[in-house]
Amino acid sequence: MDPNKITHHQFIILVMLFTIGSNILDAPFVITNVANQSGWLAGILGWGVGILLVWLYSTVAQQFPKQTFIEYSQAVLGKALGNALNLFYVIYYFFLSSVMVGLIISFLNLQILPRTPMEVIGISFLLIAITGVHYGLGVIGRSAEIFFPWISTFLCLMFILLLPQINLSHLTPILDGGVRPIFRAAFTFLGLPFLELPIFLMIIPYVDNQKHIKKCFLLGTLLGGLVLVSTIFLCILVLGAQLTSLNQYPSYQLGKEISIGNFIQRIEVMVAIIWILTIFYKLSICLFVTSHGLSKLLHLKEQRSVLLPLILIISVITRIISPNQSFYDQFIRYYWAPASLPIGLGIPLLLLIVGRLRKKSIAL
Amino acid sequence: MFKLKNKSPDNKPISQQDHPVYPDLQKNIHKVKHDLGESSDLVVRTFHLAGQTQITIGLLYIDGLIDQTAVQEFVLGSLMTKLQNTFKDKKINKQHLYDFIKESVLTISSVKDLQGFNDLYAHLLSGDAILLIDEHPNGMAAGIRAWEDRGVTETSSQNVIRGPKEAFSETLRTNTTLVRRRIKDPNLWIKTQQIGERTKTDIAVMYIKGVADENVIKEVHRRLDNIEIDAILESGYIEELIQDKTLTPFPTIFNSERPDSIAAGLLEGRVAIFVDGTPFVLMVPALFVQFLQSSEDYYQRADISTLLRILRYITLLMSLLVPSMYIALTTFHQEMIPTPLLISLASQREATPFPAFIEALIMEFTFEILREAGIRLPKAIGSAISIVGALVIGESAVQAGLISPAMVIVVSLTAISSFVTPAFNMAISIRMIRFPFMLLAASFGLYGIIGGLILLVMHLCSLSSFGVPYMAPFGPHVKQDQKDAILRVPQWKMITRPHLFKRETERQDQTNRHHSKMRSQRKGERT
Amino acid sequence: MINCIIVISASLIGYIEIPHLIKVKAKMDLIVFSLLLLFGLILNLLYYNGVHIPNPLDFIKFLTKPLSEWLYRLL
Amino acid sequence: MKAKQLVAILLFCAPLLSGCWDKVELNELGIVNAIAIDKANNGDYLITVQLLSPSEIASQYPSNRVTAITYQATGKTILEAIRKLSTSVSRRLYFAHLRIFIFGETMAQEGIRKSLDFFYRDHELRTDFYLLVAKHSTGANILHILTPLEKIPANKIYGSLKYSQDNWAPTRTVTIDDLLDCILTPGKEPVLTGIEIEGNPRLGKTTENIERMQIPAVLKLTDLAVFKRDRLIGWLNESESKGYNKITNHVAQTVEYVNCREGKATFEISNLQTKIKSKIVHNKPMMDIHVSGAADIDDMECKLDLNNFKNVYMLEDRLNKKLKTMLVTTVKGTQERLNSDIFGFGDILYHHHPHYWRQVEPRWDETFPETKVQVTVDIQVRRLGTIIESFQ
Repeated sequence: MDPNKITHHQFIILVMLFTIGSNILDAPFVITNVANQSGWLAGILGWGVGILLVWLYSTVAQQFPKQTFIEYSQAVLGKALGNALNLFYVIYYFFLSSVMVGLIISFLNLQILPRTPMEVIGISFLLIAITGVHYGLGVIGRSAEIFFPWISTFLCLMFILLLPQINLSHLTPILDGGVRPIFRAAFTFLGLPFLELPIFLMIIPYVDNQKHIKKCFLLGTLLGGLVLVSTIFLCILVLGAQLTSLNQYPSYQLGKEISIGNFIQRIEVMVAIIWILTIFYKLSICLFVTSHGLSKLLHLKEQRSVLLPLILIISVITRIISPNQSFYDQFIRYYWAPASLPIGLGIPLLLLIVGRLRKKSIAL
Repeated sequence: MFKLKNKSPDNKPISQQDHPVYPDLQKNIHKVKHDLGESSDLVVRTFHLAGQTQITIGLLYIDGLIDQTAVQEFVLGSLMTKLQNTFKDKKINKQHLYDFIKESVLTISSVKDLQGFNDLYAHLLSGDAILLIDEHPNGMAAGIRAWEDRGVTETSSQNVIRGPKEAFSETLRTNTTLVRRRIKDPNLWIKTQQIGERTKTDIAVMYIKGVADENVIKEVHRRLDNIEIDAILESGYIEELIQDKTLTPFPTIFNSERPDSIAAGLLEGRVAIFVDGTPFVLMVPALFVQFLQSSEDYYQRADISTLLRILRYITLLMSLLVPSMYIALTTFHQEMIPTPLLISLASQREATPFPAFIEALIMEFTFEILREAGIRLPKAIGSAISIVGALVIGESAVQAGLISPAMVIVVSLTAISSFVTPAFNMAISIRMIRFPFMLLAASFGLYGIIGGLILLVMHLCSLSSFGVPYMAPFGPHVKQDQKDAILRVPQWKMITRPHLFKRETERQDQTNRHHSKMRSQRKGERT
Repeated sequence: MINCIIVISASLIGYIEIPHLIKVKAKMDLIVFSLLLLFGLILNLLYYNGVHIPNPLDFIKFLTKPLSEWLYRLL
Repeated sequence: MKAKQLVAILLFCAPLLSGCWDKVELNELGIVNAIAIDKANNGDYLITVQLLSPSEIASQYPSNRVTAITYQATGKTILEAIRKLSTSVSRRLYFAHLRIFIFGETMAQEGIRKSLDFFYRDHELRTDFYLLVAKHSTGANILHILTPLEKIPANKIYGSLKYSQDNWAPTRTVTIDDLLDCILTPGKEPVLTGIEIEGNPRLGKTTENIERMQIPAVLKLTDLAVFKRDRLIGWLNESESKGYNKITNHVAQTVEYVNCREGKATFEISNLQTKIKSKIVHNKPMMDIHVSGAADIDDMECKLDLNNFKNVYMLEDRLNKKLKTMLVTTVKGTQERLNSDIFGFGDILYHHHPHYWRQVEPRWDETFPETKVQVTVDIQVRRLGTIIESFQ
């Protein structure tokens, strides 16, 4: 049995967790910073475009079923160009994994474990994720399936418990600053989860039911986007745009706001647990694709041989790329989306067009 | 997949090569006596066939393993007295005589030819009587096994309030009978083999042909055939030798001493492995959910069973996490504790000398000692231990200021909830891994706990039992099987067998369900 | 101290993987593994001994600056 | 191979587990229950913290030792002062259970914004504590008063603040979120509830305060302190405070009386709902305040035949008129005396007429006093109590 095989049910959950993971922490802050109380509109816009993008990715994937991105980009674009793109692809997700580790470090260090050394948090988190990758995608998928009911219950519970704190006047006036901030915020939001989603081009071949792949991919993104947009929405409704953009982790601040009677309160650490879980799955997927891509690219016999050295490299790269929080924030806000464009739009489009042309020429 | 026991070829007193039975009776008897080291329970009786002094017959058996009256009546009686007139003045051909005795004289249901000395020893030591005729190169084994056994008694470890009370005993045949009595289906097949170089323990594999997955059956036989070990004394030996993954604290093979739960498993398509000499029967494939189910769940009403199952899952989590949560909350996340509670916890801690983690460790350790002592001690002292325990970990330790009262509550809560799990082997694994969780909580707080939980769940997901994922039907999610995992839906809704090891999935005729439905509808009309 | 920990963990990683890789006779794997391990080791040693390592994100920033500026002007 | 791997992972973990950097045992914590910030004479911050003594509070055998202790320190910045406290406190100060936060009056007059940053930035502080201003006093003095009913003085304030907002209405619970929201939002100014010492403050600091039946010093919640930006500029009186809470829709229940012939009739008002709408008339903002609710007669001193529904209408009418006057004077008083937009009229304008707001925002200080306010009160008398006619 292939340890990497996953069911389409698990695939939906993984797509969803990947979409939510990490972005639920930084997206509300980044978006309301640009678009103020109309941030939710930007969220919906970004979500819509994101779904179109996912439609593009799944069309590319369906063109070459049973082949990973690394394999068919070589087949379509030729060995040299294909390999160059593949290298870019792997490096991109390598950096994404480092960013994830950096995010979990700064979040935990800021909110929960202020005196624990960053290295210890980072390496322990990486070790857990590496264990998952070592077990294989199948185990990651199955465990995600087990955690999924918990995550969704906690999320729903959080949303429901926050309802009494809602203040509708935080939403008005709509479109106060015109539409430009909304487009800008939507573009940033696009980069936060949606342009990263071609990562699943490496995973789709391992899904058992190839027929429904498009539906599943879209459904996963739809659900994940829904959670993100509703979190942004709630942040604005409960905290107001002012406080949302003041807080570094507004969605965590949301957890602090929960107070029903004198009984259900002080549960923000429970909220943190959801974030940790979703970031964990995002990191595992990134690490899986990085190591799997690398081993496919270099024709290695075993994927695991690159895993342990990766811990060493990522743990230090994480420290290098985020010297301080504001550098990281600025990068995420202004450069991440443009930097993701080649992966998220350029390469899939190229593959789609060249692939179509090739197929036609073969048919002729 | 699993490791084979290396057998050592030397220091084997009985020669490996099989030797055919000698034609000379004395030589045979001598060899048997020599090989068994003149063991005192070997009974050798030589006698002449009914008045024919020229024909000597040797009877060998192990005292205590056979039915004495049967030997006297059906073997000795038949051969020595009943044949008085049959052979008068006849020249007797030895081969003819052998066949005659076998076919017409011995009034015993099971008589077998011996293939050689190894076969002879196998029969002799299993409790058959061996008949050897002088100057004939073969012998026969008469099956008149009988030994003292405990008989069918009440269950001792898996008690129920409602449901059959009988339990398996130590005799293989009794055990298979108990199941056979419940499933009167010609498709219930039993395959027997002997494992154990020395013990030659009978192992029976039981399954319902057509319901159990052929691959699983094949796999069970393959793994059993691969076992090479000198002794099988309990089904635990087999369990360890055939499980999928060796490095895991979790049981991947189910065991039960209840015939009804084994029968239910067989009907679901599982394969049971009976081992002679133990009342614990193994069953594969075993899933995680199975260890949290009791056979009583199916005898009580569905809603009650569902609630009880949910309770079991909660207590499972509690026995795993309560001490570590206590440590995490009191030493890392004090902001999560409501102020009045925090004040009272803090005032309790003012006088305690140890950090919360050490305190918890001491208490949990003390509890494990008490539990183990309670099992091992003679029943008469057991109650004394519980009194001492209650005093030690309750009153006195608090009075002496060694531990805080809240910790007593935590420990007792953990202890009680760990006893709710129906399967002992699952409960003990959970109890074991709560110590690493306490360590994680003491180092990282809730982050450590959640990290540990992720690792634990991933480990559980990586397990499989005879090719079936251990965490099914949760991961992978099997929609149809949710009916009997956390929930236990009413019987008339349980239409299919578990999907993961199915052949023939239909469990009930659809009409049955319609019938129930109609009945309930009619009931609805009436009210 | 910190150097000691880095070297020990790197050699530990080597100790776990190398015998296995030799056993399965994966030559390419061994090469890639050693290179990555060496790279990681050097990177760690440099970083924790206070050597300034250029931030790769600065490079990415530099590359995407024209694109992002154009885009944000457009939007 | 598997075993080796496990050993390796364990070895990896061993150094990680050796330290528990964030671990704090409960008996190492100094639980801060209340904090007060004042200006010291030389312009530094003077921080007063009130620590709980858990063993005294939870003890089943009460001694006559106090249940809370206050410590003071000064510093150039808030954090400096807090850290300086460690020289006098033997435990790690723990702020997650902070209940009450008091500004001294002089401190509040000079501006509170600068001192707030630490309390919102630090992760340990939660957002559920209430902020108050000491009236005619310093915050430190307030924290020094011992309270008889509650073992923890700050809990007394916390409790009466909550109870009073729910049932009487001149006070207001303000959390740091609310305060920051008011400070940051243009066209919305903050208010905080005041607290003062009634009686003899000197005796109030001694245990005598909890030994007598009639206590020498009482902590009393008073009226609302009005801020402009982040500076205290004045106080509302009791009626204005009640009016303010009604306008901002923060009253669940309150009590109001009207005169009738030779006595008074008291109503318990519930379900108060206030809606504020903004209009622009002749390029001038106009606020339309609509109050609705239900009232029950709870106390009737005058001879009035309540069987006659006309009399009930008459009382209802008087009640509405009285409330209307109250609200109008509140707004007028604020506009003329204090000129601080505590009602958030500017914010309402921004939500309803963003373009207009942008025009007036720079000169809102001049526009606000001239803002016309129209008040309509529509409270209906529902229940008359268990007796209909009074026995007067």
